[in-house]
Amino acid sequence: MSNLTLRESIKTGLIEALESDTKVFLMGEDIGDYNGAYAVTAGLLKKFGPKRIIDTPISESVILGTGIGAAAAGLRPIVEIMTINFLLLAFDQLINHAAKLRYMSNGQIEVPLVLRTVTGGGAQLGATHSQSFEGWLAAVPGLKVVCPSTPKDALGLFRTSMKQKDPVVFAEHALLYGVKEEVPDEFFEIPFGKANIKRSGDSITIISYSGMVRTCMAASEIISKDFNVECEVIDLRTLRPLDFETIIKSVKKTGRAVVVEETWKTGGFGANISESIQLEAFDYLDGPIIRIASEDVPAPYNRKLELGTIPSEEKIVAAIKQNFSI
Amino acid sequence: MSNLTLRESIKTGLIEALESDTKVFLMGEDIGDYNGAYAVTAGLLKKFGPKRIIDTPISESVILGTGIGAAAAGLRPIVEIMTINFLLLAFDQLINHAAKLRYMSNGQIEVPLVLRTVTGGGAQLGATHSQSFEGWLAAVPGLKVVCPSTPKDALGLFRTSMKQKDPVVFAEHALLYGVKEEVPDEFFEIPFGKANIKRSGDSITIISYSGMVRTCMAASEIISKDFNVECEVIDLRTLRPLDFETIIKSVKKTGRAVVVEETWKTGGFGANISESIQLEAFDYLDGPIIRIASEDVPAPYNRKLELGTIPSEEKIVAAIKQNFSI
Amino acid sequence: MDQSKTIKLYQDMLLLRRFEEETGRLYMEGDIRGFCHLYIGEEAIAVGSISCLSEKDYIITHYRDHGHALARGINPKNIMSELMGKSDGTSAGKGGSMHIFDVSKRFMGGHAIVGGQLPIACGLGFASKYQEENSIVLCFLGDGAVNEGEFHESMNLASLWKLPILFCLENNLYGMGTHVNKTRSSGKDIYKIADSYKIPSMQIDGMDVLEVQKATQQSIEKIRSGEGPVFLEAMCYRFRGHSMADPSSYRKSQEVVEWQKNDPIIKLEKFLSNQKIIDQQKILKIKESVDSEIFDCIEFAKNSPDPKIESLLENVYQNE
Amino acid sequence: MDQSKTIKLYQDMLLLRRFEEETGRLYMEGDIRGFCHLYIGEEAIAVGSISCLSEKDYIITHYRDHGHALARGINPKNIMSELMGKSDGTSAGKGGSMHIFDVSKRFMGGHAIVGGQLPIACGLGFASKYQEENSIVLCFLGDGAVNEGEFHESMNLASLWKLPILFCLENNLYGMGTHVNKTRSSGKDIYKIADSYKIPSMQIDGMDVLEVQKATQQSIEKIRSGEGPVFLEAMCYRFRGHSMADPSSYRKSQEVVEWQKNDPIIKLEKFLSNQKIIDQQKILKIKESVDSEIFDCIEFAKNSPDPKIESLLENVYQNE
Ligand SMILES: Cc1ncc(C[n+]2csc(CCOP(=O)(O)OP(=O)(O)O)c2C)c(N)n1
Ligand SMILES: Cc1ncc(C[n+]2csc(CCOP(=O)(O)OP(=O)(O)O)c2C)c(N)n1
Ligand SMILES: [Mg+2]
Ligand SMILES: [Mg+2]
Repeated sequence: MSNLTLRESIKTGLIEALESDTKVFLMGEDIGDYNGAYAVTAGLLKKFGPKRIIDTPISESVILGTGIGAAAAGLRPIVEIMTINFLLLAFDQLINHAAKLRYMSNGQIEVPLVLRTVTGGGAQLGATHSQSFEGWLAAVPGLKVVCPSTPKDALGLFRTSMKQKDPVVFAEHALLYGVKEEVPDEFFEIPFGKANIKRSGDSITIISYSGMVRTCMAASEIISKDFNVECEVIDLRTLRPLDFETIIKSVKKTGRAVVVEETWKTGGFGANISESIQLEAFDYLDGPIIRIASEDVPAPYNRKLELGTIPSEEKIVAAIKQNFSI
Repeated sequence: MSNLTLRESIKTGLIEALESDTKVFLMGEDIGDYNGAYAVTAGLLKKFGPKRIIDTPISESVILGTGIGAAAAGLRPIVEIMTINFLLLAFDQLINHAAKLRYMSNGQIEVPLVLRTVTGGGAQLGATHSQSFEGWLAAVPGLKVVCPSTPKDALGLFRTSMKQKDPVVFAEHALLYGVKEEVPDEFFEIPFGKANIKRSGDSITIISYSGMVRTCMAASEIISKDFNVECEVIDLRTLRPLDFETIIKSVKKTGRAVVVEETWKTGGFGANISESIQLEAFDYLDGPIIRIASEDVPAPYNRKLELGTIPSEEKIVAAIKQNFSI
Repeated sequence: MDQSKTIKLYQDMLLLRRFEEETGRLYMEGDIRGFCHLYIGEEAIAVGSISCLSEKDYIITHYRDHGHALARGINPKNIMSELMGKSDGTSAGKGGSMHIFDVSKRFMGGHAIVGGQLPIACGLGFASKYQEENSIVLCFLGDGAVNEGEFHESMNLASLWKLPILFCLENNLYGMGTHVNKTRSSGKDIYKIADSYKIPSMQIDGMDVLEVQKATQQSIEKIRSGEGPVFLEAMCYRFRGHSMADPSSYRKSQEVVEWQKNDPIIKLEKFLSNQKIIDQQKILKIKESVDSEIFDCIEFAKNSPDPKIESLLENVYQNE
Repeated sequence: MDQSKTIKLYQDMLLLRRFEEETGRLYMEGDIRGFCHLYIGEEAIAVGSISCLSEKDYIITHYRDHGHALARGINPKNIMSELMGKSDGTSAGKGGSMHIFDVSKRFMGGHAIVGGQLPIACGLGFASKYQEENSIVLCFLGDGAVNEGEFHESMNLASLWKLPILFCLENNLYGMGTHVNKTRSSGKDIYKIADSYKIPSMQIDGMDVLEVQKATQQSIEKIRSGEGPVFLEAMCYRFRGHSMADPSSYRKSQEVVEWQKNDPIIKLEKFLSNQKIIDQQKILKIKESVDSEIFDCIEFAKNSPDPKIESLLENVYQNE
């Protein structure tokens, strides 16, 4: 066991991938000389040299496109787009190309690409730098979407990402990089489409992923202490494939479901989960499924305003109290 | 009354806007010399001249950005992005800029821009040319999203779009351009956020928008004829603002809801509607809300395969039959 | 110059021409649908340039891709089947006219988003260089694509990293209905833009297959020597509309007629007979054989079954 | 040259410098948060160029925007309040350091997506031309932004449509930690790229406020005469890290020291005293007055209330 931050565990995964296969290379803005905008790739240029760790111009489309082409030609690129906000500039390459090449070529082309990027808000970076688009990407056939919430999960899921023959969006939450956890030294993997029951409970199912999992856990502790009610907290880990089985099993047990995500409430991917739950477990539900997400506003800079937009443990507790009469 | 195609009614709106305010201009790829990829702007260059009807290079980002800047400086641009598939190339300008400038400047900047684009599939154009992203855009605070389903609605909603002081995405379904309808010659408008009850009924509420409205109407006729069950069909007209009131009123009456949309099923905007319905009308529901959308695959070219992916009246009838035991 | 190779160029151009004439006809008859962009008039470019490639070289192109696919030697039967959406199509009917692929021939598509193929071309070139394969990438693009941001990013990267890419610009003067003078700040001679990326470039007559072939050969030599990309601008003209849906009202028929005088196939035919490389009889024979190949291929495609409906769910992801 | 105007340039540069030195300190103390990019070392560019504008001219820039905002004469109290997220901020705390706006001064932001301001600049220029306002747009960008597709699209359009835009490239040799030689295929002298768009361009010493001013004046004359955009490349250097979070490990401190010898403020100070335009005493007085203005403005910002929590829901859409 080693006590690693999420930053370190991902780096561990990167080093492992680079060491095990010379077809693997890293490419992105400021991942080399600068050591990475979030310092995940610190030292890798020195360790692996400029053939494998490649600083690029600020050109998101061609960065991603180069990854796609290289993957199609048999390499194993790990492409970093500094944050998911900038990924909008490469949506054409990701959605019109990476996601479709296998299908349009009827299986002739594979794009085994891992796209690492940073998602989420909460760091007072303002409206252009605080968004979460992974839900949209999880709606695109051809893409897989991974959103780890802990260092151990990140490493296990990263290993699985590197085994895919399809483009994987690996979205790391900016506020989780410093979070620590014991990570086994022995090799392990975490499969896609297997949610993690972070906390078991019989009363309420809380479904979440990425940065919000911590908030949900904290809310569950408060609910347990204050109301003697036990929430089951499910960390989805991957949005696509989605482990709907685990969700539905839990909801059939608890009869009450809460979906929590960080993006804007309107049109959030979580709505898709709520909708599926009501379809599959309609007769098991004691009341409507509730959903907690960010206010429908661009992210403000001011700390209080920003906190006012993002789901907090207090808001989760309040919503649960209000809706489930506990 | 005039019998107009959707193509003609939108053109009527464009001409009106151009005639009533010299601040209005049209800009886009092939809208002039070529007469518009879908012939909506045919003849306008000749009528209004090159100052007002502006052919651009194939540069989606700067086309949209120029519209944003011009709007911020007081003009009333109508920007055409040939199809919503290409709009991905301008997502940065649309989402990181147009949608946020008012907020980030605390109301100092306004972006009264109408972005016309073409959405939807069904014309055998293959995976890169058959997508529907208006649901994503309806999730972005700062944008308004309009999806007309008939010639009359298109004109009325276009007029309202031109009055907005916010960026409006006006998404026209490619397969509707030739559809005809009587359109009043007297001036009328259709407000945003007011859904249209296309057909009233007491048994089942069907909620849809854009190209799928026709399909839902046809399905309702079959259901009426074959099963003597009356569906209420609601055409949302605008996705943002969303007329949730009309939806919920209808569902409370019928107790059964079906949401139909053309985009991929996973993560579709319709899920958001289902989710809100179950939240607000939980106790009125006789069974789960069902949702019908396209298969989770890139659009195939072959006609049969493509039809196999898109909701059809048969599929709607079958899903209703199966779920509501009619 | 090997005479039989020159005859082959003629044969190939004819194949492209006749294939597409029939494609146009089949489109009008409803056998082919969706967007369909004919390459008629531009055959010298695909045939001339692709004739210089080795098997390990990559090709990537835009939606006007029938010509490139045929010139690469992809079986016309499979291409025609794809146009008709049949199970024997290159993508078993899933791709369509704009999305032709044959990875066994390193033909990496058929890309329908203007400019979208350029970043991917960089990746193919990158892989070749990374693996020291010495493959080059022949990347076609149109004059309209030059104005996309992806063009700029790709040119800079290709040059910066000395990627083995031959950019072949097919400047047919129009992007859909908009003349290049209305879209390029620097006018219609586009090749000069390559200077600003420090990419060597040349403008050539894209209606002359021998000139295209020669320029391509020279370019490829340079690229294989490891000096990075080269940019060729082939001046040309499409004789037909932008797509089958285009009435071509934006250009004068006089202009079309003028350009048709430069028909690349007639030009080579004249050259071949003037040089006494082939006689009229041989020409007739070639035409007949091409015709019969095309008719076989239409027959084949028409008889090819529709793909199974279940196939619509296949090949979204790797089979697991 | 009017001496008092030259003194004003000195004063303004000093204001920018001292404002940002305090900004850096306040960031370390936690009063300012998020991403915060200091302009220290580059003052001559903003001050020199903006001094040439008239009131009706537009400015649009990137996230390293405090300097441009101050040079435009936006009240430092409101800027500082914005950095602290307060209700007296230019956006009442909603924008933050990277998103400064003051439309009353035609200061159109503060844009934090690299290159994102360029298409919008085209729109501002378009509006000016369309309405025959004769306003010009001064658009700042960094060397890193040149590699974005949006740069290319914007340059082409600005030139094609002869938009009244002065592109002012602040080439400080780095985009974050990556040296321009690693990102530009044509090397560090970027202005030459303007040729390929037929935009007149010039490279100038961005550490010399008088040179910047002169070049800007000339450029603006040209633009106002209706000839279209001009491109200025101001060579410069940021003395601090990319943002407050940057340890600057990618560059040698020797390099920083060398460039600091060119400090634009010291240079002008020397010029002013050599030319006997001002003496040491006057300099001291200016420094004191700037200092006291800065301290007032910090005081003001600290005392400015937080915005009301309800305001987070306001200004998403027009009030209806
Ligand atoms: C990003 C994008 N924008 C617009 C279109 C629509 N479109 C298809 S082809 C075309 C013209 C392209 O012109 P050019 O690059 O010169 O190629 P050509 O058709 O002349 O061979 C346009 C605008 C598209 N497919 N993709
Ligand atoms: C589209 C986009 N990509 C990446 C970033 C992250 N980023 C912020 S500043 C910067 C460097 C920009 O360098 P340059 O244009 O030279 O300006 P400078 O910071 O040197 O003033 C980068 C990569 C961003 N904000 N936007
Ligand atoms: Mg062309
Ligand atoms: Mg820089």
